[in-house]
Amino acid sequence: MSQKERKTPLVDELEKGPWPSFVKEIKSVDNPKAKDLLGVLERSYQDKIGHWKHGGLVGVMGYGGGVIGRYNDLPDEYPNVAEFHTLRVNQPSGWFYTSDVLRKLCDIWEEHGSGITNMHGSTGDIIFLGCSTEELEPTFAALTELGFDLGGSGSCMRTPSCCAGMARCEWACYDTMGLTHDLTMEYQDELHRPPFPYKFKFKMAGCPNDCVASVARADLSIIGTWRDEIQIDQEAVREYANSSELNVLEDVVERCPTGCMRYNGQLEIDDENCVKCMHCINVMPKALAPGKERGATILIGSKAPIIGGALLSSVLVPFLEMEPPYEDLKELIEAIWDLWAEHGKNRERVGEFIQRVGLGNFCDEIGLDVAPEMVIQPRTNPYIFYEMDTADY
Amino acid sequence: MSQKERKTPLVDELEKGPWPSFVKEIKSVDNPKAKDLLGVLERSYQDKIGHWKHGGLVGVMGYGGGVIGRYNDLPDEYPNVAEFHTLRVNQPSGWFYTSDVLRKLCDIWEEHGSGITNMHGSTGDIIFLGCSTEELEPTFAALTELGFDLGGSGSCMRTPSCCAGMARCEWACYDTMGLTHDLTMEYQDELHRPPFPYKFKFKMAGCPNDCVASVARADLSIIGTWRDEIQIDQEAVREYANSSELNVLEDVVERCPTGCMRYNGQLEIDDENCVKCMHCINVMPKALAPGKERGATILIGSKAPIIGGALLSSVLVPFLEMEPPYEDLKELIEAIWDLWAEHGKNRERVGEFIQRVGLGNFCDEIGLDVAPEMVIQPRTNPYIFYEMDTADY
Amino acid sequence: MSTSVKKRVTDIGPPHYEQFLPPVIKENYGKWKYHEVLKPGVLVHTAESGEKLYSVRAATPRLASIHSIRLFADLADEFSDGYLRYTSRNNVEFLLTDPDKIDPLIAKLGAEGYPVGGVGAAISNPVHTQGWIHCHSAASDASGVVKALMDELCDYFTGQKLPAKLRLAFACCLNMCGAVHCSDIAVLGVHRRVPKINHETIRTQCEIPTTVSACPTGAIRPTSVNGKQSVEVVEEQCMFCANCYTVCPSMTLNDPEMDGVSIWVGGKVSNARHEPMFSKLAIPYLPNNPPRWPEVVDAVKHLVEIYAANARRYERMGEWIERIGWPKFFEMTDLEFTKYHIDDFSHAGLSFRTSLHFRHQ
Amino acid sequence: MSTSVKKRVTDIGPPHYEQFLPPVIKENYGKWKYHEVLKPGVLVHTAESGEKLYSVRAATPRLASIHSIRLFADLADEFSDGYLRYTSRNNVEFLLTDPDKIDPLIAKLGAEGYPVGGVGAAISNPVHTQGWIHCHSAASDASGVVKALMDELCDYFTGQKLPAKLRLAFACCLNMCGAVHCSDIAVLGVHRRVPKINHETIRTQCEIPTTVSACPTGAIRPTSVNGKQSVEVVEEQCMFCANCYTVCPSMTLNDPEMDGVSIWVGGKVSNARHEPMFSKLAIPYLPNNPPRWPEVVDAVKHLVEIYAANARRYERMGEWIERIGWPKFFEMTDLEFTKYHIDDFSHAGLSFRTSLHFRHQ
Ligand code: SRM
Ligand code: SRM
Ligand code: SRM
Ligand code: SRM
Ligand code: SF4
Ligand code: SF4
Ligand code: SF4
Ligand code: SF4
Ligand code: SF4
Ligand code: SF4
Ligand code: SF4
Ligand code: SF4
Repeated sequence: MSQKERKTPLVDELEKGPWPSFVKEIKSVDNPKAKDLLGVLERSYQDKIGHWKHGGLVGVMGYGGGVIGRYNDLPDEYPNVAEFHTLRVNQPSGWFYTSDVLRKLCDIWEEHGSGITNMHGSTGDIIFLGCSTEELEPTFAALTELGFDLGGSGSCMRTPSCCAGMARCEWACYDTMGLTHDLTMEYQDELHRPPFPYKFKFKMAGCPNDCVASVARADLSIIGTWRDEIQIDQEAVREYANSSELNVLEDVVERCPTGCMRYNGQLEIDDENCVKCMHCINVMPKALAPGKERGATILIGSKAPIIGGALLSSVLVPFLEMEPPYEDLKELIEAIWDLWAEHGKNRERVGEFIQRVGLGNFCDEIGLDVAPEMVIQPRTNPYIFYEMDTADY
Repeated sequence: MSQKERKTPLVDELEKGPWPSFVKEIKSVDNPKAKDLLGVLERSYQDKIGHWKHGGLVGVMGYGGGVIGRYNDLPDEYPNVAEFHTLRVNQPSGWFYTSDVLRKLCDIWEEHGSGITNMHGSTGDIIFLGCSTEELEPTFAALTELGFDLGGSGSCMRTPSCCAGMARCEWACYDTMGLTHDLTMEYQDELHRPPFPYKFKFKMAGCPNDCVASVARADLSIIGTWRDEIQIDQEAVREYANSSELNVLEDVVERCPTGCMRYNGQLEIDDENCVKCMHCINVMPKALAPGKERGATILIGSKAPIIGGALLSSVLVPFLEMEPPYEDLKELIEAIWDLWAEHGKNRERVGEFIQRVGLGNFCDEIGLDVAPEMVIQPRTNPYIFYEMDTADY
Repeated sequence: MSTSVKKRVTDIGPPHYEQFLPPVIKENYGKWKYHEVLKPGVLVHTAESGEKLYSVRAATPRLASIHSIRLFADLADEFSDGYLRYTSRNNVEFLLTDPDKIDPLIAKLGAEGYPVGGVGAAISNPVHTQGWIHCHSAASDASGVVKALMDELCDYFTGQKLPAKLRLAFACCLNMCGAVHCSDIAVLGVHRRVPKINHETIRTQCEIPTTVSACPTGAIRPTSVNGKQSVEVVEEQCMFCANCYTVCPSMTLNDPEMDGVSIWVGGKVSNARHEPMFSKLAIPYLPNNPPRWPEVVDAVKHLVEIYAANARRYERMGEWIERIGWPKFFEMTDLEFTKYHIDDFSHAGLSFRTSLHFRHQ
Repeated sequence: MSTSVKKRVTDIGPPHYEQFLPPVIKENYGKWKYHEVLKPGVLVHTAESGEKLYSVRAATPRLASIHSIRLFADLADEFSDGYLRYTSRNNVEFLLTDPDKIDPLIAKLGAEGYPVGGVGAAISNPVHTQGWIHCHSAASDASGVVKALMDELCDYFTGQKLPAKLRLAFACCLNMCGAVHCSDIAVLGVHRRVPKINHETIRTQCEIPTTVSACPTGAIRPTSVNGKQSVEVVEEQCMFCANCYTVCPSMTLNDPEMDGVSIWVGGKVSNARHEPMFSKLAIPYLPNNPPRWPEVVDAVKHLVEIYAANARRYERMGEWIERIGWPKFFEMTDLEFTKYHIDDFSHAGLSFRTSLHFRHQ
């Protein structure tokens, strides 16, 4: 039955409408896996329930990650998706491609899998959606031959990702793509063979606009910033002021969160009080630019809600210069990993680990000085663990 | 030895200086208790340690509160303070006195105790500091004859206290002294005989300036407010504007936390966005006044840090009219007490109780509608206890 | 299998991005001066050298087949010398040097069903997850809900201006793959029934102690069923979070009638003006109604429209709500404020209002 | 005992305040129109009727003897028709109707050692607790520290202007009697040694289970000592909070060398401009150095002076620090930022900075 043309009236409904249709995408592939996938989905739309399940561990030889095993719970009805694993293929930094390489990826996936992908997964990988167990190795071999490799899953370092940064953005305070590639290459082992209590994600954003949502979903968020004065082209400011699209007082000065700007023909910024929020630069890109003393703020610990509620990353290093070979950063990363790998509980993300042991103790252990920038405010509760050797300064 | 004149060089040091000296106060009483008290304090200044201890329960007949038992741990050296209990005497609302009644209180305390007081304790009581067990009843009898009674301690309702309110302040949005006296009289039993899992404090402030720090240290904080427009006398505003002491733009308009004011010769307030912070009224008392639709916000749950960290009271009823006989308020109080008395754990303040059972459930149980004013923001974590009968609206 | 005879290589990592960069980027890498939005979906970046790069952004359904990827490759060859990229929100961007090719490209993309837009003060492509397409714990479909939503909101992608960027996200369970917890509007799949325990498979599939300790409320207790080790769930303590299911596939939560979605608003991740914020609960539950989830689509559209009509320029959803206050938000949107909106998890008390600073309605 | 033969009365409550109100208040109760500050420590309230009430506020040491109370009674008779009140911060206020009596009253109060002031943008009387005068768990003295402090800060009470009100508080242990946790500057007695257990008295004085469960960190374990029921404390887990001592007097914490005080800043309770705020840790520890606690006095004075010199008009301590940021505060005050300043109790994570919104120093 699985091979004959099924009726899929419910999902067909989603071929209509102005937004690109994933149903059309699935139907565009002439492939029994894709057909069964559509059938299963129709079934889910009828049943209002998913039809996938976990199963035995699957993967490619020598790797502990990169493949998510998935099985259908109605294998008799949908035999072509009985095994329907995903391969996480490590994207090139910044998601840049040539038509050539994309076609070759398609060729591989047409030959070995469902022909269906996610461009891209939420972590950043190219997702090859729907591979049988048997085809895992051959797909992997074809990928490596093309120069691609798998990304992370499980308790691995996860595939780092980044904004386009210097490749296409005037605000990048460091080379996000360069760093992403560098770290990905440096930590291939951690990416492929689970060394940690749980997953560990990196995301690199070139400036505080954070176009990869790094602060919300990376165990280590590396976000570009500057610490000197915003660069101002006063002539260009006046052009904005004279144009009809912007009211410099209302749209810029009054929207500054610290109120540290003044304008009357000349724009003055009290840079000491500027919190590098980017707003003024965002709305007057021709006139303003981040300062010249550039680097990044390193934040740690964001994650989804499971188990204690979602976390945002919080400041670990207020300012770090970001030049290859990124020695300070790598030293920091490795100190964090060492500590967390040794003392973290199973399935305890680094952010949760810090909350358990205390950020102050964590810093002590990794040899990092504490700084007031790490907190919104000092503690309000009087429950201080005084240490006797240090408390009596 | 206790009776001979002791040398107290350390505490004597605190007789000097411009600030009124508690040492002088103690010395001003010609009384063996006071002399021993000074001796004990000198000893503490030498030892850098207190010399008081808990002891058996003491009190006046039929009361479970109002007396704090205290014993000296060097009774042989300081026999006159071997028993040195405090009586918490319920102050008149607003701490108003006549010279006459103060003298009579002094006479009682001269006869029965140390002659040393706190005017007043942090909860609001007149504190008679230093009573022997034997003198407790006689002191109590003398007090009641003068028309005074004890305040609370232990797991009782505690002595309610309030700001001067309508007696001396133009901003009182309800009669704080009237309500304080009313509740104190209504709940004499709860004040004197511990009915609760732990203490329960009331503090009444007439307006959001909160001159009794109610939001920080009352299980029920009743704080006056209004919900219509701030009353403006434009002529008086202009007088302020023309005076040298105030810059209406800088000192008023720009300090409004919501930015809801405008001034150019005429003061405009967007009252819908005013958060009743009082600032503008505070700085221009001749020109502005709270609106006419007055009442109070009821907040619940503040307390000191023990055990989970300090709490501030939080909004329970955004707005309640406050007219005698305060039926709605009393109904609310009694519903809260009933629930907490039944389900609160030993030594669990009502604020902690609410955090344990959930504010939503708490409101359900006391029959109060939930309101968005209760929270700064709705929940951010997805851990919702859906109830099956109500969740599918 | 042609590759099987070759030496097996591992740990080569991804290809270096440099080989995929168009010359204009290579030459001006790190030397961009400013950008402008030429029209919906079209950016031009000007380098210090004066050179210009035109980016044309089109929506994709993220779930992409080799068919459409090959189509994009063809379009790239025709219009952008073979160069293109994807964005962090799953749009495709063609990287042009010839401005004359912009309009023809847009026309072709339109003809193929890929609208151009998502730049600036717009709704961009929603971040989303697997749903019933691939994940076992999904309480709702992902691609389907997103498609239904965007069919209605497409104008906000292609042109219609909003006060600021509006970021939508969908996640199909509380694991929340994606930055759902910090979105202007997030749709989140929710379970509302206690897990059903498969006492047969549990001993082989799961570690009992791990399963017990996975429950944030302590609702799971070890027990024995028919003499075999298993667990039980104290119903009143369960908040349907699926933590147990995450570690133990024998504790399924999926339920056709009870599953559905919740709606969250006012999150953001950028530092622009306001600090990053979590999304807050707006609607505790809406049912799964495939294929078009009308209740969900209506609710989200309603929120977008009220925001669009009332927020000031540059004000993200959460900034707008913060300015007007949550009581006003509930009033304006006609949403019911329920006890579910009041946090009752670990740090609940910190969300209580400990001041009189609110607007009386 | 003369009263012992009379019928014993109970539950009569406090006397009604009305009998203590001066006529001008009775007549204008609830009908005040505005107030002015005439000079330091002197307020005039004008009623709708035009009548005026003059309040002269003087400091008291709170620990008051019958001697000084009688003195105040005499002064009230002489200057304010016998009417006076105390404030919520333990000042005394004489309630005058005749403005000509203000200066003579101030002179007499001054002569007796009771400075007039504390009104408006000033330091008022510090809220404080019992200390070594009366409480068993005090880690420091209360009256002594306050006296030493105010001798140095008296000018800020009697006249010298500050940007805004500055509220001082002192509490002698973590029970924090008083609104210490929401003060502009708070001095808090702290213990820094684990409790010493009296294994002899513990069985009679304390309930072991209550004692064990009183510990927020779970540092207390039931044990038996010499065959008798008692408890032990896991040293590394103890944070010296004295919760155990609160419920069990056999677990003393007082220690001559280790006890001392910590200093907290930036709290407030009024809703004026900013919402109420907790005080935050500024200095983790300063030693007990009676009788004048020079380290504490210097530290507080230093904080007051830096605040006075730098805050804007109407800006409370906490508002000022919020505007300049904590990093700047630590820089300006030359205080060391240590790991103790970083919260590590239950809700610690919520005090971490989850944005780039800070000023680079
Ligand atoms: C494929 C992907 C969703 C997507 O459609 O894009 C995904 C899919 C799954 N995630 Fe995820 N996560 C994906 C990105 C994320 C993200 C977002 C991110 O990385 O930026 C998050 C939130 C950030 C974070 O890490 O906390 C995320 C938080 C989770 C969690 C909760 C982790 C936590 O500590 O709270 C789980 C649960 C777990 O680890 O067991 C999870 C678990 C899963 C599993 C492996 C659940 C399972 O056991 O089946 C899902 C496999 C689905 C499937 O059918 O293939 N996934 N997951 C994303 C990975 C694609 C890629 O490699 O590019
Ligand atoms: C006398 C007074 C301090 C003062 O010098 O003013 C005081 C003194 C004591 N307080 Fe208090 N508290 C006093 C107001 C407060 C306040 C402030 C207030 O009421 O506005 C608080 C903070 C607000 C609150 O209620 O949380 C306060 C929070 C505590 C606590 C912590 C309670 C908590 O839930 O965190 C304890 C511990 C306890 O209850 O066992 C406590 C316990 C004590 C004990 C009874 C400790 C003891 O067992 O010996 C103290 C007796 C001292 C003595 O030597 O007489 N005292 N106590 C205050 C009462 C005077 C009065 O009746 O007017
Ligand atoms: C292409 C992309 C980066 C990438 O490497 O893929 C990108 C590119 C740009 N972003 Fe972004 N942002 C991109 C995702 C993001 C994200 C992440 C996300 O949405 O998950 C954010 C954080 C969103 C949030 O706060 O929730 C983001 C927050 C911003 C902001 C801050 C907006 C704000 O007011 O909050 C700006 C500044 C602006 O728009 O004025 C910005 C500005 C820009 C600029 C103008 C930077 C530049 O000069 O090139 C780029 C074009 C803007 C545009 O699309 O309107 N970008 N940008 C991402 C496009 C996603 C998409 O397809 O829609
Ligand atoms: C007498 C007293 C009430 C009582 O019934 O005892 C009182 C009386 C007045 N207060 Fe107060 N406040 C009194 C304690 C408080 C407290 C409680 C406390 O300090 O523990 C607060 C909260 C302090 C805090 O936020 O930490 C308080 C915060 C205010 C404010 C808000 C100040 C601010 O900017 O934050 C005002 C408005 C103002 O001063 O402009 C105010 C204004 C006033 C006015 C002007 C009200 C009026 O029109 O009569 C009174 C004289 C002001 C003055 O002293 O400068 N009162 N006032 C208290 C005097 C205490 C003392 O002896 O110093
Ligand atoms: S994060 Fe900053 S540098 Fe990176 S693309 Fe966005 S705006 Fe540009
Ligand atoms: S970057 Fe932000 S904080 Fe800095 S001046 Fe511009 S708007 Fe103000
Ligand atoms: S709280 Fe308000 S009403 Fe009461 S005394 Fe203070 S300013 Fe007046
Ligand atoms: S009371 Fe406060 S919020 Fe209201 S207008 Fe005055 S300053 Fe603004
Ligand atoms: S959000 Fe949940 S259901 Fe959806 S892909 Fe992630 S783990 Fe699976
Ligand atoms: S769904 Fe969550 S709360 Fe319910 S039993 Fe499982 S882990 Fe516990
Ligand atoms: S703060 Fe502590 S030591 Fe001081 S009076 Fe209160 S309970 Fe006693
Ligand atoms: S002092 Fe506090 S932390 Fe230490 S044992 Fe006692 S209760 Fe526990």
